[in-house]
Amino acid sequence: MSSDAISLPAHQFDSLEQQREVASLGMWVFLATEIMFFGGLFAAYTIYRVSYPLAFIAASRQLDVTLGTLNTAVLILSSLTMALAVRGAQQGKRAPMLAFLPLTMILGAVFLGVKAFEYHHKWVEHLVPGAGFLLPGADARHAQMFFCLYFAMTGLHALHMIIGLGILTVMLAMAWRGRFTSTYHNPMEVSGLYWHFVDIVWIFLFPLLYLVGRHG
Amino acid sequence: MTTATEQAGETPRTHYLNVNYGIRSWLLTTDHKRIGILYLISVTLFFALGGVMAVLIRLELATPQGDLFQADQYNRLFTMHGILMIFFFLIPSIPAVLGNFLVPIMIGARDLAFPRLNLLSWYIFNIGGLFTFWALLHGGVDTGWTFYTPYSSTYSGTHVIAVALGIFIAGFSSILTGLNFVVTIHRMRAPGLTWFRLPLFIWSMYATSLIFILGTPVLAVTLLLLGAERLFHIGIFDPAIGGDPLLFQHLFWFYSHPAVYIMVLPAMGVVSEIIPAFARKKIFGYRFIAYASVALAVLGFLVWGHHMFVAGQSIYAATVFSVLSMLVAVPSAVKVFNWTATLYKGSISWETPMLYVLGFIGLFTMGGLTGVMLATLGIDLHVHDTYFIVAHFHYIMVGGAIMGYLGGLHYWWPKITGKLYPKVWSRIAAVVVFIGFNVTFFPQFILGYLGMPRRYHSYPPEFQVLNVMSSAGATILGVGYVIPLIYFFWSMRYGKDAASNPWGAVGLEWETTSPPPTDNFETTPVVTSEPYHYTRPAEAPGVL
Amino acid sequence: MSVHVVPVRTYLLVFAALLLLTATTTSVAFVDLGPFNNFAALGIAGVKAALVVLYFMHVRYGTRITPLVLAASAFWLLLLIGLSLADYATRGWLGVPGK
Amino acid sequence: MFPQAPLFPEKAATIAWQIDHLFLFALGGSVFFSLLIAGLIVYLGIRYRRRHPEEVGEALDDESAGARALELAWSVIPLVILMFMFVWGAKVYFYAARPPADAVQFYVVGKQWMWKIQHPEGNREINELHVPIGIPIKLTMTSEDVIHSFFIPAFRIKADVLPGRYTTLWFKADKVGRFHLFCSQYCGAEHSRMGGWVTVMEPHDYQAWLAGAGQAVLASGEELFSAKGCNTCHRPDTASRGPLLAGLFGRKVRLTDGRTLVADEGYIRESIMLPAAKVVAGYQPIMPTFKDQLSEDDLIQLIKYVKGLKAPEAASGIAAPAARQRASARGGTR
Ligand code: HEA
Ligand code: HEA
Ligand code: HEC
Ligand code: CUA
Ligand SMILES: [Cu+2]
Repeated sequence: MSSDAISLPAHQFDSLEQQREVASLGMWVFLATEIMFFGGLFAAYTIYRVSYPLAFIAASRQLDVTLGTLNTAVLILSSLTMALAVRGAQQGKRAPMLAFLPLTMILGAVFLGVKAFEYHHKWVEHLVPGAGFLLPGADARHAQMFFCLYFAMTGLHALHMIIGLGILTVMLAMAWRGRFTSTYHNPMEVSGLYWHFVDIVWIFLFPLLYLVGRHG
Repeated sequence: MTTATEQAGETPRTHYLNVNYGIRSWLLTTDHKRIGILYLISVTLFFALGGVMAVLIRLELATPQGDLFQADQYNRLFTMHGILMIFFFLIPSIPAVLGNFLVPIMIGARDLAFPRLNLLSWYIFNIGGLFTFWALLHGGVDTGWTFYTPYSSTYSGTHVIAVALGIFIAGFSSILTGLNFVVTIHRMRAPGLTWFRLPLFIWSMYATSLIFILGTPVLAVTLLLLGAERLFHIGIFDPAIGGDPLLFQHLFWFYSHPAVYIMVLPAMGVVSEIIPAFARKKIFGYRFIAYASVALAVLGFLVWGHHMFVAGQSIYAATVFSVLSMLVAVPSAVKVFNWTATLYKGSISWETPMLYVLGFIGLFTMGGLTGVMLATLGIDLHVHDTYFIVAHFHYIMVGGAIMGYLGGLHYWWPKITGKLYPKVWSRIAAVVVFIGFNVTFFPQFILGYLGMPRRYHSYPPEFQVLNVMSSAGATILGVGYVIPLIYFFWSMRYGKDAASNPWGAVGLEWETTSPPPTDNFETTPVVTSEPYHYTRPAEAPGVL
Repeated sequence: MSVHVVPVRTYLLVFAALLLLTATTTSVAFVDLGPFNNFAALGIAGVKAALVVLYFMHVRYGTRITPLVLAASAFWLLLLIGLSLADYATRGWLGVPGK
Repeated sequence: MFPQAPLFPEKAATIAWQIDHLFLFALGGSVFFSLLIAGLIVYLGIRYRRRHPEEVGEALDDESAGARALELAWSVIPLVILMFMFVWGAKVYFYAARPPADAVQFYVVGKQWMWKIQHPEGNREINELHVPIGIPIKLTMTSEDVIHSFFIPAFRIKADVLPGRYTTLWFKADKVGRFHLFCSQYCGAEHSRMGGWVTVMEPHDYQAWLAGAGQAVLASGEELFSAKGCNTCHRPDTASRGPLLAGLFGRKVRLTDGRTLVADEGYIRESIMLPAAKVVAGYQPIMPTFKDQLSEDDLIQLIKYVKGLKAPEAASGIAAPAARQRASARGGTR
């Protein structure tokens, strides 16, 4: 399609400006639903953590802080590159997008790789809840609860990352074809919001899952 | 009456229904009005399905022995009845049908903010429905619509996962609809249409959307966890690893209590439109009604624990939830009183929509007041999980919300289809529904206080008389619902053409033609006055 | 209102701050602060989230409605957690099982 | 023809009239407001019926002081009534939640789809509950599978019965007769048949019933305590590896994680089933779980036994034997 076709607002809007605001508000409202979606899990986590503090400490110690910290850094870096890609889009420059979008995706993939490695480890160490669960020491039953939550929370987070990678692939294709201009780049903005949100979820998951009772 | 006077002699005007034809033009439409009609078809089918199950339930309960169905068949019946009626009929009914049609028109916009997303919502809704329907054909599900664990996670042998998935998927359609409405209402109002010039229907849609957005995701994740627990035989509600079945209830009701306001707020919005239209005067206490909608949406999130008063929740938490439930009755009371006050010194015509709306006020009041009884801790001790609850919520949902929905359909039908339905029949139907409803559900209050538990396939013989009454009433009620179905269909073909403003009502939707053009208005309207501006007779075109 | 292009320098500063905070939160976790460990962990996470929201997600430069959406969802999340905790925290106060 | 068709339930317990009063008050209020609204609608609808098609209603000024006062009135008056209802309802509810100290302890186990009941005297019955009149009775209840709910309409009370936890219900019957017992929480296929009868008897009839009914005898708690090896650790000598259980019930216990709680049935149950969940301060979590070795019935016997162990030196607080001193690490000894 030619580029002037896209620089007209869609028929329900009066202006591109309105269209842009609508897109961004739409994404923010969607993120509000996402907060509540993860919120159910955070609530469950809080309740069980308060109920079984010792088991949670014992179980949390089984996680690998180094990998967790590394992954946090990777994800933060990917947020930076994403922000820079969006910045390119805002200026209507193709080159930064073509550089930073793939970079962001690679970092996302690294994160998922590390996560997969951790999952594998948990499997080998018999820390996956179920019949094979084996945690030496106290209160193995409630420790399973921790791991149920761990897998549910990080699993859903990973799913969001995978969806994010899909979205970024589309963005990359659009950027490649020069679809974005300094007046029209809503899809990039909105995808950026989504990616940063996924980052924020991790920012909370990391201390809650990895850093419980490391001291003492 | 108002026939084609306006269009006399001209070539047929193009409007959204006749711009193009063919199944593709409907299935791929992004026009909010057509999508509204698509939803109308979907939810009507689900209502009929749920209604048939209700009839079977009442048939079984006409005798105490439990001789028509096996116990497990009966359990599937009421479960599927509840699930279909709540998630696939009542929740989407007014928002997705009337809301879709009216929100853009009432705010003077050409369409919703995200038209394609809107179409997607409809598809998502039907995919969710198909999952549920599949499960229904393969034996259904028998957990009760509330899916309490550990029965649902471990003990039930039915298709819990498929149905949970169906509801999960349909939930996204709610979320997306809510998102669309919020963004549209915030960003696409016509020039001059300030927040306090919005019709109250828009306020109630806005409040409903808030609940869609903030509540539905919690249900989604809860159902996901339930499905996972069933699949992997271990999960966070599992008592074997210290999981608490009550946590499931907390999470479930965190959504499902606010969801009852999803069901009633839109109906309240309809009432707030219809009363001024048929009393031909400005609504009394506009701001209070508007604020009350938002207050209900917010307070509605604080009371979920009143479903768990005898569930093993701490009594202190129960006390907090009880007092908060009492508070939620205040905005409802404010609305009821303001509607009633609006009638004072009005010019009231007893048209069909008005009949439904007056029925709504009365039945909602009864349902709501019995809700207050339930919120009273001491009373709930006795009536929890009895037919008193069944009567309470049918009073609000069937007597209230469905009356509101039917009133709205009758009110906007000329706008939606451009056709008029027969007045006499529609009035008869409204009266039959009202009578049938009360005969069906009033005896259930008595049964409940007598102690008949709900979800009972068989019951002690001394409860039979009241149950037979209830079953007889359900038959009347069923007839009352079938009559509109017939004459609505009839009117689409044989009904007289409706004028732009058949009721002489005020509101942007009555300023455009019936049915409206695809872009809703020839030119973007500019709003200069308060809503329900009925004072000067000149403004109400005397088309009646 | 036109698009606000944030200077690269700002992004880099925010990024550095985020890394620093990550390092802080991890190391603080190994020091015993009693109950303050939890506050520190959540507090730092909150600050990090705020940085991302304000700068990477441009809330600082955007319309008024965005913070409102955020505040509303945070508030609702607290309602969910707070009111359900109200149950768990007070179970057993009476000393009668199940009340 | 039809058997008798009552419109109001029988009353057979002291709390029933309290709940009925509350209910009738609420009912009166509801009827009043329903009639008020319905009456107003009908009256106004007729009084202000549209006379001719062009007629328009008279807009009222809803910003005026009078209108404001009206809005205030119809918010505040319901609020006052609601708060009154709340307080009254809460009082009844708290009354129902607190069993009197002298209540006789019965145990109830629900399972799909029957109720198993144990009398303090050791008698057992299924789907039947025989109780003496005029004596407060406390039911401690649990479930072997899903959630059930123990509901006696004539007593106006119910409580859910949960797997893995105890819940409580108490009543004082005040009328002799046979009354329905229902399971009111949906629990699967035969939910509607999971019920039976509560028989309220004069005390001497009850005694006769107790003596007469040939009940299956359970392994006693004391036997289980040694059969399951509890006494190898919980013993009053230096070989003791666990805390002494005498006098435990109702006492404050401090846990390794710093929390303190009161030892009730739920706690003792958890200590046996999931010992590592709450470890007594000063002890190692070495107690094995008995999760898969004890039936709910056994468990109840054991708990009854542990509850019955009275502290030997309860009043004086004289220095205890070695094990006792270790146990004093747990704070809050009484
Ligand atoms: C549309 C649906 C809808 C609506 C709007 C409501 C509204 C209310 N509901 Fe209801 N409710 C349900 C649907 C609904 N409910 C369903 C489906 C269930 C059962 C779920 C299940 O278990 O399957 C249920 C169950 C339920 C329970 C749990 C009972 C139990 O299981 O033990 C409780 C307890 O507090 C309750 C309370 C209330 C209250 C206080 C209101 C209030 O919002 C009502 C407020 C309205 C009024 C008060 C009337 C108007 C006011 C006046 C005319 C003024 C005069 C008023 C006074 C002086 C007070 N409801
Ligand atoms: C919106 C919600 C809604 C609606 C509209 C209804 C409508 C009705 N409901 Fe139901 N009901 C629930 C929501 C609803 N219900 C819920 C949530 C439960 C709890 C479930 C649970 O416990 O899990 C419940 C439970 C419930 C029970 C209790 C079951 C039990 O606990 O054992 C009963 C019993 O009488 C009942 C009866 C009825 C009746 C007679 C109607 C009538 O109003 C229905 C009238 C409609 C018709 C008669 C159909 C009309 C016919 C057509 C539209 C044409 C059809 C025809 C063709 C085949 C072409 N319902
Ligand atoms: C291997 C030794 C051992 C055996 C066998 C054992 N216990 Fe224990 N028990 C302990 C220890 C150690 C503790 C304290 C630590 C804790 O709370 O887990 C304890 C704690 C308890 C408590 C909580 C006491 C308190 O003061 O709060 C109860 C009740 C209890 N046990 C009952 C039993 C019963 C009943 C059995 C038999 C069915 C049993 N125990 C078998 C070692 C044992
Ligand atoms: Cu047991 Cu219902
Ligand atoms: Cu509710």
